[in-house]
Amino acid sequence: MPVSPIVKISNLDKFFGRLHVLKNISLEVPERQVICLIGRSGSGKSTLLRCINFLEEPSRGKIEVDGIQVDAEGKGKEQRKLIHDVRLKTGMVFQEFNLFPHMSVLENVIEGPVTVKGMDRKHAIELAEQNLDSVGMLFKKDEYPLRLSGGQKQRVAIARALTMEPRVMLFDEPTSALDPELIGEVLNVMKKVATEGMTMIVVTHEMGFARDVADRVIVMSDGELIEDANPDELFSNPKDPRTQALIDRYRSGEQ
Amino acid sequence: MPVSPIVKISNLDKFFGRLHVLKNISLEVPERQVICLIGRSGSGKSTLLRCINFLEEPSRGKIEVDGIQVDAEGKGKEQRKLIHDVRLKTGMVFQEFNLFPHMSVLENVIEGPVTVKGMDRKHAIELAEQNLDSVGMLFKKDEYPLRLSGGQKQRVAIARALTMEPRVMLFDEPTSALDPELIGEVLNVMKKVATEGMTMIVVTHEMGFARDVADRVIVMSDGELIEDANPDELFSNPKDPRTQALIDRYRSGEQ
Amino acid sequence: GGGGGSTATDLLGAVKERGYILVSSDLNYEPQSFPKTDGSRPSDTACPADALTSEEIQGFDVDVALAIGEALGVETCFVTPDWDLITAGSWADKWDISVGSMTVTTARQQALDFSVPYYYTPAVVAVAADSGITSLSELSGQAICAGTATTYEFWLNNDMEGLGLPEASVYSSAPEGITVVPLSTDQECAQAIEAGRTDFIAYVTSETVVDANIAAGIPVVKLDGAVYSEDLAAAFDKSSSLPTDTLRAAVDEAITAMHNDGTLSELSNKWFGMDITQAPNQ
Amino acid sequence: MASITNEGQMPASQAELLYQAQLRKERVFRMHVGISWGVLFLILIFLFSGQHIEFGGFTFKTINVDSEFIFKNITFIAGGLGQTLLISVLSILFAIVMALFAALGRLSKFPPIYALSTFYVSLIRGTPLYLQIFFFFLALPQLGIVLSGIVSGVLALGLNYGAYMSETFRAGLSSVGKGQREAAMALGMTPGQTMMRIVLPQALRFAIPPMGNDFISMTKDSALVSATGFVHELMWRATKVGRAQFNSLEALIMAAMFYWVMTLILTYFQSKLEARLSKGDR
Amino acid sequence: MASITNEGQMPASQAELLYQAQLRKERVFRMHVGISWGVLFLILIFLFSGQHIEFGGFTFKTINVDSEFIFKNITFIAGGLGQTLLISVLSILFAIVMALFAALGRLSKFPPIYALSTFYVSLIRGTPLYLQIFFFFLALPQLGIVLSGIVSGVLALGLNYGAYMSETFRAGLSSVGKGQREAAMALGMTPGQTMMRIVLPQALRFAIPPMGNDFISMTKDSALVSATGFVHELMWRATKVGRAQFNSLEALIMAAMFYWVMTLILTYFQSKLEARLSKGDR
Ligand SMILES: Nc1ncnc2c1ncn2[C@@H]1O[C@H](COP(=O)(O)OP(=O)(O)OP(=O)(O)O)[C@@H](O)[C@H]1O
Ligand SMILES: Nc1ncnc2c1ncn2[C@@H]1O[C@H](COP(=O)(O)OP(=O)(O)OP(=O)(O)O)[C@@H](O)[C@H]1O
Ligand SMILES: [Mg+2]
Ligand SMILES: [Mg+2]
Repeated sequence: MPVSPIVKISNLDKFFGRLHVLKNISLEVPERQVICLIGRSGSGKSTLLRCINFLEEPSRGKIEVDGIQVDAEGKGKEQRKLIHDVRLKTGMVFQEFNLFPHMSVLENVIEGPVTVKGMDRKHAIELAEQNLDSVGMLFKKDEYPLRLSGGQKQRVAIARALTMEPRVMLFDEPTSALDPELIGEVLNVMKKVATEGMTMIVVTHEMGFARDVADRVIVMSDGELIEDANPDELFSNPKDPRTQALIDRYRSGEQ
Repeated sequence: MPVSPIVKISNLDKFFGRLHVLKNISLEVPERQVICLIGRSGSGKSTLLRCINFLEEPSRGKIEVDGIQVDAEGKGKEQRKLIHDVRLKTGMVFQEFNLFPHMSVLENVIEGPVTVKGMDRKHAIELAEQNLDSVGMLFKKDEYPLRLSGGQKQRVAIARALTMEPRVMLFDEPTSALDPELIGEVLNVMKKVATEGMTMIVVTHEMGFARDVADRVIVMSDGELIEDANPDELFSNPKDPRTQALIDRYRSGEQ
Repeated sequence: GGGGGSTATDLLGAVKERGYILVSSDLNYEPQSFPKTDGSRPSDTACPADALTSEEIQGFDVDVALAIGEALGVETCFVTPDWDLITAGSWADKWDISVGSMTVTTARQQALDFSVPYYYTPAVVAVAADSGITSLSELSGQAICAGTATTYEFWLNNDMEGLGLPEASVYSSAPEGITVVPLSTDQECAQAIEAGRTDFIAYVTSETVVDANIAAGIPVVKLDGAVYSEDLAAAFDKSSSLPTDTLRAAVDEAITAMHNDGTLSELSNKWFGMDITQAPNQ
Repeated sequence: MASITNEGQMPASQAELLYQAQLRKERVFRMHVGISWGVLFLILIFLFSGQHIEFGGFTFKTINVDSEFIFKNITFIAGGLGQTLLISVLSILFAIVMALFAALGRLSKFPPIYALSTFYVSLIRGTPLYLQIFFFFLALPQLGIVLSGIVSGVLALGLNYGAYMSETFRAGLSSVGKGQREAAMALGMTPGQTMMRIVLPQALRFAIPPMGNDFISMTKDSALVSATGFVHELMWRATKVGRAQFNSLEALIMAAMFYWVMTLILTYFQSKLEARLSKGDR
Repeated sequence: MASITNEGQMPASQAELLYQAQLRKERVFRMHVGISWGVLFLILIFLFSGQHIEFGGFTFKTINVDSEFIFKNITFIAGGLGQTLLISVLSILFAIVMALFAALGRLSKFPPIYALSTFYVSLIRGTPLYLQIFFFFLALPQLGIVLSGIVSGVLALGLNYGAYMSETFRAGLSSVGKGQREAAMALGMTPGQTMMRIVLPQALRFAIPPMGNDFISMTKDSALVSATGFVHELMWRATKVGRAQFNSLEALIMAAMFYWVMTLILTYFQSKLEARLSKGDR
């Protein structure tokens, strides 16, 4: 029984000035799948991810998230409404956490539901506490972000995104700004979210995570998707020589 | 034939306010040895390293570098002279590179010899070009730091330190601010410096590097040196349970 | 400024030695003293670089100052500090004399010495033309404007001590219950009425100024009759480091001579279109 | 992390000694700075003490101020403090509103709004405050808009400071990282919500220290408003008594003292506020 | 990284089209802003055009300026530009020196130096500029220090701006990261070498934009110096001809135009300079 994909990217192009950063990208992500996006710096991973929720405006092509279809070349009020709807369907976690420093942990997490969805404050708090608990951060709910470690911040950021009850979670190198010993706690939370059935697209350098958790690993190079396979296959037997080179680089860094 | 150590730290204590950060540390480093310093965040690794060239003033104890002995509790002009001499014997590489942004690569590298040692400019340039070449950065000598990648910056920083012809090189997490794929190039340069016989003390999270290059790995915890062994021994058979925990953490991050 | 390295023991000697006299004047009033906008500094002047020459400013006061300089046998140069710096004394030897239509008052005499008067102006009240007011008593309870720290402000405040004129020259007292509005100069009072402001409907100043205002089209009329008369004279700083009495005597002598030979009357007719150099009620 | 001393080899008392020594050093520095300030203040007072000092053939005079005048008039001048503060507070509030609009307008993608905001800032920063006050007081009535002295003063000051302050706000807005906006947008916030709930609160916090400085200089610039004649703040009173009694220097020094004390108090609160903000949730 | 289009699926010409469309959008925005500025400028001119407009029973007047007066006096007022610029340049240079000393003094560990620098900044920022000019001109001579009008003006302005600017420099100094100092010290540089070769060059670059702003407001504050009577800059000329001929508004508008144009030119150079600095090696 083939399910229709929850995210569908069709013929996406993105230019920065004259720079062609995404080249006619098409990609389908079925529900509950966990995808890891890897590739060299500057290959366009972040740009692709950010095009999905229109933090970056694609130059042309179509994005569809949970049935909402947006054409890059749409305009005006209707387009803004569509983009808003897509954003409600997606949750995003950034490398730099981007918690709101002037709000406590709890306020950070209820900000979205209350302001954007107009959710009743009490209900929002309930939901927020539930999600903070599931990332193990409930005990810091009245703390301000300043006082949290990097790993704790990122876990709150994940709870904040989850509390909007998105259909898809987008992660852009969620552990790159962390001290090595804090990476584990964030990866564990992400694993947990994955096992609970969330659809996830994760840009990452963490090969261990890709191997253990991803259903598919997609390799980007120079704005194109050059390989798309399950992790075991990809790591043991890469088809593209560029993938091979990438994997070798990671190995040498690790050793 | 026992050689006298080139760096000798005796009974070093360091307080920040009431916080006891280094606790009665003693350590000897023979010439040409490469030492990796590992430990959890906040254990005092950076502080120990920075006490060696007095970027941090130790609260008490003695530091001896290449025969120059400095007592932490010394004072006045003489003390300043001793510290200056120690700094001439040591080169330091920082996590954040700290290149001088208003000077070109070459100017960065000759700044020390010319301003501090009063070296003839021509001679300094010769020496600088030699060192830039050996870190593979001669081709960027007229570029400004802004235009370099992180890895390139760090290689210039290493050349800058080498051009002062120090007896000991101190590295404080030289690859932590780098993109994963740039880490390799810096580690390779460090390997090269090591094989050329430089005495090195390296604070690092790169277990691969520690395994391959270090003569000794020293583990810090809560301001104390808790283990000191050669890398194979340490990684395969750690004595202290805290060392074991540390190694496990790194493993889980890697996988 | 003046002084410096001189051997003279009094101000007159110093002036003669350096060959010019430094006169302070307030350039806010036409026709007393105002900029000559098309003038330029002559090349052969002895005046210091930061002082103005007779080619750059003009007016009745300016001509009187020039005549004084001529009588002393020196060139006349001008500086233009704020009016209240002049009237406050303590000039720190920055200039020698003020020839700026300054009213002789007892208060000012604490800080300044005065020459004999060189002309006399009646103070009058100007009212907005559309106010319909024709007499002083109708101004009771109204707001009236004057230049800050002028004799007109003192008169409005009924401060006879501050005004410091001999009783004989004060003809009437200020209306009852008025609000005094002091602006930077009386010219601002005139311009406020011209602009259509209604904060006040009258101002007090010298008759010559009101005449000039009316000629310039400012919609005001003069109330009949002067409210007091002022003696206007040259002033000297009491705190001068060199004695000024000899200079003062020389200036007195020059002014008296100009009164006598009709020079002053001629200048008055030239600038004011009438002769106001004769003392009133004497 | 590293815990308190008693588990190290060094006894706790010695750690405490080292810590106390450090604290003492800081205390001594602060004390010496305080003493030096005292000495400098005494020198300042000495400069104005009117001493005549002779040693050898050399005489040295200091500036003479009339302390009797100061005691007599201090309460009169102090009476202007209220007006000074009132005008400053009103003007700064208005300035904040203007600055906010100008800074937001500068971010607008609608050309007329963008142009209006840059035009406003350029025109106001390009012309003197004095002219702006004059304009509100004397030119606006010609358009049929007659404002009282204090209102035109507050409008002019507020518009003026608003233009300068808008640059501060702009810096504040751009100090809020792009990541903050993106996080808000990713949550589905509208640009308006992002601005009001995420960006502005952080930008204002950044802008508070320079706004404090603006308020401090506003207290002095508010003096210009007295040119409109209906505002009798600190400087106006000082100039007035100074002129009337030929003690301008004394009067100005008194005003300066009040301004200085006001500044010191404001600076104190400002630094308290800054410390609180930087300790807080940033 | 990602290379130029022609290897993608989209033909190069289409990529170019998209890029051109983007450029066009920016150009259109700039053009519309330009047009809006023009309209605003026309509105400004209209406000001063002295129109009487009637529609229905409603009449609307705009401000009337005397254009004949403007043409007659424009060269006279423009003659003050040189003095304005001269004073501003000299004062700003002096201010930079003072600011540098004050900012460095603030970093000193020697209490008297630290105290001197903070005392200076506090005293100057706490008191009005006008008093400071007055002090240099008329009070300092009592100490036997006699300065010419322009010198006392430049000293007062320079000291005043120096105090404010020292805060800018301080911010500049602290904008240079601790890492820079540490890298220099690790190379064996003395604190002096570190300051001169590493920290100052970077701090100055940071301080240049606010210094540009200071220079722009200095052009306006330099007008205060004319109170001393020896300086005849833009504003002095405007006030004097304006008052003497009852056209203060026109005269001030002329001065404002000169200031504005001066500001626009300076702002232009400032933004060029900033662009160069930020594009450079930072
Ligand atoms: N806002 C922008 N303006 C111009 N060019 C940009 C912009 N953002 C990204 N780029 C360029 O687009 C290309 C792709 O960038 P992107 O950030 O998507 O790469 P990435 O794969 O995420 O790299 P990294 O691993 O370094 O995060 C790069 O060449 C980058 O320089
Ligand atoms: N300047 C300082 N003032 C006060 N406390 C400090 C200062 N620098 C470091 N510390 C504290 O000293 C302890 C040791 O810090 P240090 O930077 O040496 O640890 P580290 O082992 O290098 O950690 P990391 O791996 O995070 O760099 C920490 O508790 C830290 O908070
Ligand atoms: Mg990226
Ligand atoms: Mg460290």
